[in-house]
Amino acid sequence: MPAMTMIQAIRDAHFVAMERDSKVVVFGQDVGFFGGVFRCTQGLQEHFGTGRCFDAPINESGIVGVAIGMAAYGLRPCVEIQFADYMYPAYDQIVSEAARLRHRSAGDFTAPLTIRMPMGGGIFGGQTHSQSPEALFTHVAGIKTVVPSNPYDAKGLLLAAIEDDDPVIFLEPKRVYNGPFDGHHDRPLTPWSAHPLSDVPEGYYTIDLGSARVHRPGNDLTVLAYGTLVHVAQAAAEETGIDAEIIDLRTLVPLDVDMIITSVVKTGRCLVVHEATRTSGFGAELSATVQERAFHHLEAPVGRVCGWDTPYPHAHEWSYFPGPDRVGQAMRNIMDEQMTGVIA
Amino acid sequence: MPAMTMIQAIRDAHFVAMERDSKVVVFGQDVGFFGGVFRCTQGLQEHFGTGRCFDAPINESGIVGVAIGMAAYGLRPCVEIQFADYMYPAYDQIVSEAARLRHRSAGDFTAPLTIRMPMGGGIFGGQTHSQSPEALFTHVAGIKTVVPSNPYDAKGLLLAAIEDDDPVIFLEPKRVYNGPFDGHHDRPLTPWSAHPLSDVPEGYYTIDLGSARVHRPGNDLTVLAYGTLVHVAQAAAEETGIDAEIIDLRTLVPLDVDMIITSVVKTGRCLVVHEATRTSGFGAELSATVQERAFHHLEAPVGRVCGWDTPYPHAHEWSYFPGPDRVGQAMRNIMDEQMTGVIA
Amino acid sequence: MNDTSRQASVRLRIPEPTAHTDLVAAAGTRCVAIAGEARRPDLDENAISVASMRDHVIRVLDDEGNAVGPWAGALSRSELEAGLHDMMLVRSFDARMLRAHRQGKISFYMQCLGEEAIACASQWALKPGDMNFPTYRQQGLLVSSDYPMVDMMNQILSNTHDPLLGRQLPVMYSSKEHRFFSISGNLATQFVQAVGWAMAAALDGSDAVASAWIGEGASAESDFHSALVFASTYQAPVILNVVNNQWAISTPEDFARGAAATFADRGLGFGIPSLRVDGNDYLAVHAVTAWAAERARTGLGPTLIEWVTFRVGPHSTSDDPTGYRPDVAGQFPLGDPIDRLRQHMVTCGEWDDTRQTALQESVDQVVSKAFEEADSFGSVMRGDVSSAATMFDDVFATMPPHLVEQRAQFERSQRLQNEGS
Amino acid sequence: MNDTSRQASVRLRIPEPTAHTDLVAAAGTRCVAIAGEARRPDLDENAISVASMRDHVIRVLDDEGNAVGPWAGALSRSELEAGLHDMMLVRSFDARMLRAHRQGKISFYMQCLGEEAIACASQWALKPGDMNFPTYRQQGLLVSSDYPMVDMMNQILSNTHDPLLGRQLPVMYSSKEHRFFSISGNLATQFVQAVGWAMAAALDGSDAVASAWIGEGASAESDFHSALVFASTYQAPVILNVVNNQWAISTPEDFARGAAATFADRGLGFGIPSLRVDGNDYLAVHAVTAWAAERARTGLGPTLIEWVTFRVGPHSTSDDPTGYRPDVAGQFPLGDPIDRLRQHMVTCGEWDDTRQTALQESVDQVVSKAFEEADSFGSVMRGDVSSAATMFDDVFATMPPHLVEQRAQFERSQRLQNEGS
Ligand SMILES: Cc1ncc(C[n+]2csc(CCOP(=O)(O)OP(=O)(O)O)c2C)c(N)n1
Ligand SMILES: Cc1ncc(C[n+]2csc(CCOP(=O)(O)OP(=O)(O)O)c2C)c(N)n1
Ligand SMILES: [Mg+2]
Ligand SMILES: [Mg+2]
Repeated sequence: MPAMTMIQAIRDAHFVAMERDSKVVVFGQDVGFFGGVFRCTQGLQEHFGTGRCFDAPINESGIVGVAIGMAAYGLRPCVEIQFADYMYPAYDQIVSEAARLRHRSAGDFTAPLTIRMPMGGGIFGGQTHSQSPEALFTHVAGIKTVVPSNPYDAKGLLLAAIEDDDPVIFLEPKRVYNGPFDGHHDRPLTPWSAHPLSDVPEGYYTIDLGSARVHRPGNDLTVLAYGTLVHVAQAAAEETGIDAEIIDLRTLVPLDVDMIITSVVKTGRCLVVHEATRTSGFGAELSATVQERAFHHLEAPVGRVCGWDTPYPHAHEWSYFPGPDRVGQAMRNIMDEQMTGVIA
Repeated sequence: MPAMTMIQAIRDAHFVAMERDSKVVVFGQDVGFFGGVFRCTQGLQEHFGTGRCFDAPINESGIVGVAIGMAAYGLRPCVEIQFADYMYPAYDQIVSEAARLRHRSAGDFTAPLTIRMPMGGGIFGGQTHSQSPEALFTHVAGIKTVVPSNPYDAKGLLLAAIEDDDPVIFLEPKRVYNGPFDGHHDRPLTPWSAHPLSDVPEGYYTIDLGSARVHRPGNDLTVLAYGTLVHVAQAAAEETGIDAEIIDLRTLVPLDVDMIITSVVKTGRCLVVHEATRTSGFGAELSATVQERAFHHLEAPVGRVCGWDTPYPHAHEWSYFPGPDRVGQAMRNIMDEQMTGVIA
Repeated sequence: MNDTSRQASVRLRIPEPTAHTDLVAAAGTRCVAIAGEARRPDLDENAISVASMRDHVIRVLDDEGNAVGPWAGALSRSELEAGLHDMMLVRSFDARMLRAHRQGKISFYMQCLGEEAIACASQWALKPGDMNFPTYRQQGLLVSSDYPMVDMMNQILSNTHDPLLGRQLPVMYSSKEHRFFSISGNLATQFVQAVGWAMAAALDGSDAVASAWIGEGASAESDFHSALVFASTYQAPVILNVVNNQWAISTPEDFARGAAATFADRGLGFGIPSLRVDGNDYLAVHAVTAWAAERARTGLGPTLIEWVTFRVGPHSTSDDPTGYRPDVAGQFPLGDPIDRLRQHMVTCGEWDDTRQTALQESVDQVVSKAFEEADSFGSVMRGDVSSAATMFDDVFATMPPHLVEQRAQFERSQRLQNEGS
Repeated sequence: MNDTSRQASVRLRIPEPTAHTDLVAAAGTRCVAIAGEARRPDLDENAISVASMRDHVIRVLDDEGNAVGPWAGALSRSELEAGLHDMMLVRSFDARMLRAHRQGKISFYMQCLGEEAIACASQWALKPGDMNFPTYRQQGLLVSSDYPMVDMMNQILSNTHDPLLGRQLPVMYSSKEHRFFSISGNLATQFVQAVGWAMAAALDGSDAVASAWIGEGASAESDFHSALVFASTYQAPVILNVVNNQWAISTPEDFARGAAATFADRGLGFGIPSLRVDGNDYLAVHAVTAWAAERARTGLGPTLIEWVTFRVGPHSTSDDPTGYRPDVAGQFPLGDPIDRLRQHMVTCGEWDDTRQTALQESVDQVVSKAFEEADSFGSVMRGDVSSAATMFDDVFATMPPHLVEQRAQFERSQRLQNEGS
């Protein structure tokens, strides 16, 4: 199996999906002729023609609105929003339309579409190329939210998303596009080729939306993570020497509650990590869920390490980013049961 | 002091604010000549002229974008979105612009504006006249989110919001516009005039954004609520006979954490209620916060009673609405410590 | 703040429409149409050339009921009768629903009084397979496509037979079979979806056409722009219908239109051929829609049509227009489309009072019968609704675990509640 | 799905711009402008009447460097020299920043090569108190308003003297004092805010004008529409600048423009007088901006201006245009604005090579000196930044408790981290 970066895996998923199903169409800003600013759709237009992959005007609401109309017709659009930070103009079409079309028409019309968007920071992108808006999707009934953390999952999840009969938000943590970034920005980047999860099978395979994955087994503390933070948590576990079980959620809605609770029942401790702002982040839902379902097993409160409640800064990116130091400190606090109040 | 409905109190707050400060301008759809579909701005155009209160085209992004420009100039716009369900087209301007302008310009430009919107269900409005999108605001750094539950608070909070130097989202629970609805839709509505919180002082007063209020003191269980659900919780407490302390949060960001934790430390039990969909609702943040800060005082997991994770239905509104029965059952469960898993 | 040293001549223009006080005059000034005067552009004429007609409102029926000019003549006698029938059926239906509202049988309703010609004639000009993306004021599309009236009523009553299972507000119909896209409560969103549907049809090699609908007020929304951008760039086979009924709830059309002379002008800015048409003239609506559909079907791209009409009734049953405009009281400020078509048929010698009375009785009877049937299935007001647990269905194609669990909790809480009471 | 029984002639038009392969030809075909030919409308001429000029691109400087026609003649000798100075300063600044990027001193930069005239001449035509709402390609506005260049560089370096405290991506300047609204990374949002600012000025009785900026690609965004709706309805004193530099990253302007002939046509749809101007002609930019500002200032409302120009450089330092268009390699496909103004001054007998060389040396020195100073304040690449705890400031006017607490946690975690290492 060839070692692929996450970008290559995503591109490959597009090729496989478009070969298998002529109803799959791909479009977005700079997606056609050029192949996308992150090159995730490179080669598609050349291979499949302008009728299957094309450039779109800079209008996110239009891109999603048009995709909904196409999906209602019977196509399976997979569109790109250039950065998750630019999804807001499309938010109405996503929330009020794609998410509710099946329900409000009692199944008469549906919106099987996939909306891809690069998310997260760590690329010195400042406040409009760094955001993690997953919680703005998880609150909305009728859409699924997916966040892969590695090439293997990215391909399998994207193929599942495109096949899914409902709208799927597919968030791509761009900091790990080219390597499994562990949060140590001052160290050289490991390329994907050195990582087992870059072994991406050729051809078709899917990963169920709604299934999490034990990224690292452990006994003392459960860490719930997704996207880039999976690798940061891994680094923190190694550096602290804490026997942490890291669960890569992969899909946030539907959530693999069983795997989460099984792990917390075993470890008795839980830390939730994400890059998005803390207040009302998806970590709140995870924390609430864990304490609701595993309260009597918990030996310490569920902790959260998140982005601060500020815009994502440019120069202070690494002070904002929940890196292995902050995650490690929180893991230690939870192990020491010294945690009172909020975890940093 | 005259007894006022919440609509009258909101209207009165506008009059007071506009009299005190000529920089306050008010606009929105049907807001000017007619005075708003809920009549909250009735009489303003006649009294202050078309230059202070006027109708706007049906374009929420434009309404908020224009208000931001006006606020940057030095005015203090207070605009209405006709229903919270229609705020999505304005979401980009709220999240990417109003919320971040002060920060990104290092205080050079600011956006002191108030965005009012009726929220919540219980009026047979179906999925687009019933939503409670508060969690979509609380996740965003740089905006304050306010939800009054009664006429007295509505006036004082709205005056504080308009005076505030930052953007404030002012969510008006429309089900209690005309009376303190307790969730029993099949019983006659009590008018506000019969309720002490309809005693609204004339003239100017404010309520600090960030201060909650003990709506009903109690010792056995803390209920965290806001808007309509404050009254539902009250009914549930009375009907179950549980000695619940009901805290009306009034502002969600900034949150009055001290009052919440003081109460939970006292009662040892906590229930969170809201009408919005459960997953990633603001209740998740409340639950997470409470277990983080009062873990060792909790005798049972923090419970949540919320809207289901479906669109707000029309005919089945009362099956969706977290009424006093569901809230009461959850209160009993928590008291019985029988709660395992999720609370209905 | 006010720097008086700078004596400015800038005064913000806040539109102060005369419509608030003299609505007939206001509407009249903008809608003078001389029947037969407007020419019929070639199908492939470009937007600028078509715009030479921008001072004209296309009208076929003159004041005496004659069909005149280049847009006249496409409909047979039986088609005219069908058109009259459809419009009268819509009006009778609306009247019955308003009565049901007054009787407390339904909670909400939206009529299209005075605007019946637009949806009815437009539908007649489309072909099977074409798809409408309507607003809440195009019930005529369903009526004209023989959608079972009883199902419309079931939806409005949210009763046990509501095809939408009580999920939607009354009048928010959906029928894929009848090429009527699910109505959204959010304005304008469907306008750009229609463009996407049309693009998909073209990509798919079909010659189906999408017909997008929007009110003049909602044309101020951003998705109107998105729709025009995509329709223009990809030359989508779509008809972009802007229904200018002069009002958006309490707000006169001036606020959405701004300094443009017409809503048709918006299309001009995108190179989209755009026409302005008397929307109360069944023949004009039919002819222009057929023209636009033909353009789309032959690969000539989108057409924007401003239908000039008048919202004779309140915005909805929740609205009382006396707070913002003079009472219309049975007037049709821009003409009654039903009466105009009837008069034309009389003028043509193909109609008389006897037939008219018979037709009226027949449509009223259809409506009565349908309502009797629908009423027998109950209503949400009386608690006769689909099973509440169905609200958990159709959130997703397959119910995910958290909804299975929530449904179980719901059922448990219902049980407890029933035991308690 | 493909119903072959219906043989459709509909084929979706996906623009396949020649620009991908022959960009000079593509740009040229759309931008033929004959100097002096376009008339100068009266200030109060309406949009339709102004639109009679829609086939013309307003141009003042002819190929020999003469200023001709009704738009010529407003600028004095010293003003011309100032204009040349500003544009050369911008270009020198851009060149220095690109070098700094190659040297690894900054992470990101966006130049405006070939578009210098637009911002520089526009700023010159505005008055103190007017407010710009720029995009990232209007550095000329700051340079021409004598904003300290060292502060621009401090912002780009995100160093200890960055006026924005390291919060923003390089080039996202903000200066209220210099009437330069904080740049947003989100396209088009500022366009409608400018209209709001202008409305506020008018409400406040000021005669200040807002100048809104957008790229031709971003004009497809919804907020472009919102801006036009509000500007048209309230007749706001605003200049709506659309900079058509032919490209939006890799996408030729065709995708945003669609079937309209020009971007100026968009304004026509709103009854907003709209002009198309040679953006590489300093004199034309100045004259038309002054005209539009005068319209706004005298209460005649908004003006839309399409500036025809060419993005000579890559989109940003992150972009490599060889992936989507032929190499421009030192060409200025629609002319070099600096050289054109220089030639005009030479033609007028007011300039020569000696002066040119001296000016070049002087601007280069200003840039060098500024960069030396800025560089001495360090850069984010070397870790010389404002205190990280400042990121908690300015989220709100007053820091609420949760941010006070988070800042304390941040400081504690920094301490622990330093102890640990
Ligand atoms: C996004 C959005 N904003 C506001 C509303 C509230 N609203 C419902 S109908 C209406 C007026 C629409 O007027 P128009 O488009 O002219 O259609 P008409 O009612 O005249 O048929 C408004 C403002 C809405 N439904 N959706
Ligand atoms: C809302 C939004 N969508 C997408 C982007 C990404 N983006 C940044 S610049 C750009 C191209 C803009 O082109 P144009 O408006 O023509 O301006 P130019 O770069 O040519 O000056 C795009 C797509 C963005 N910044 N904001
Ligand atoms: Mg209307
Ligand atoms: Mg451009």
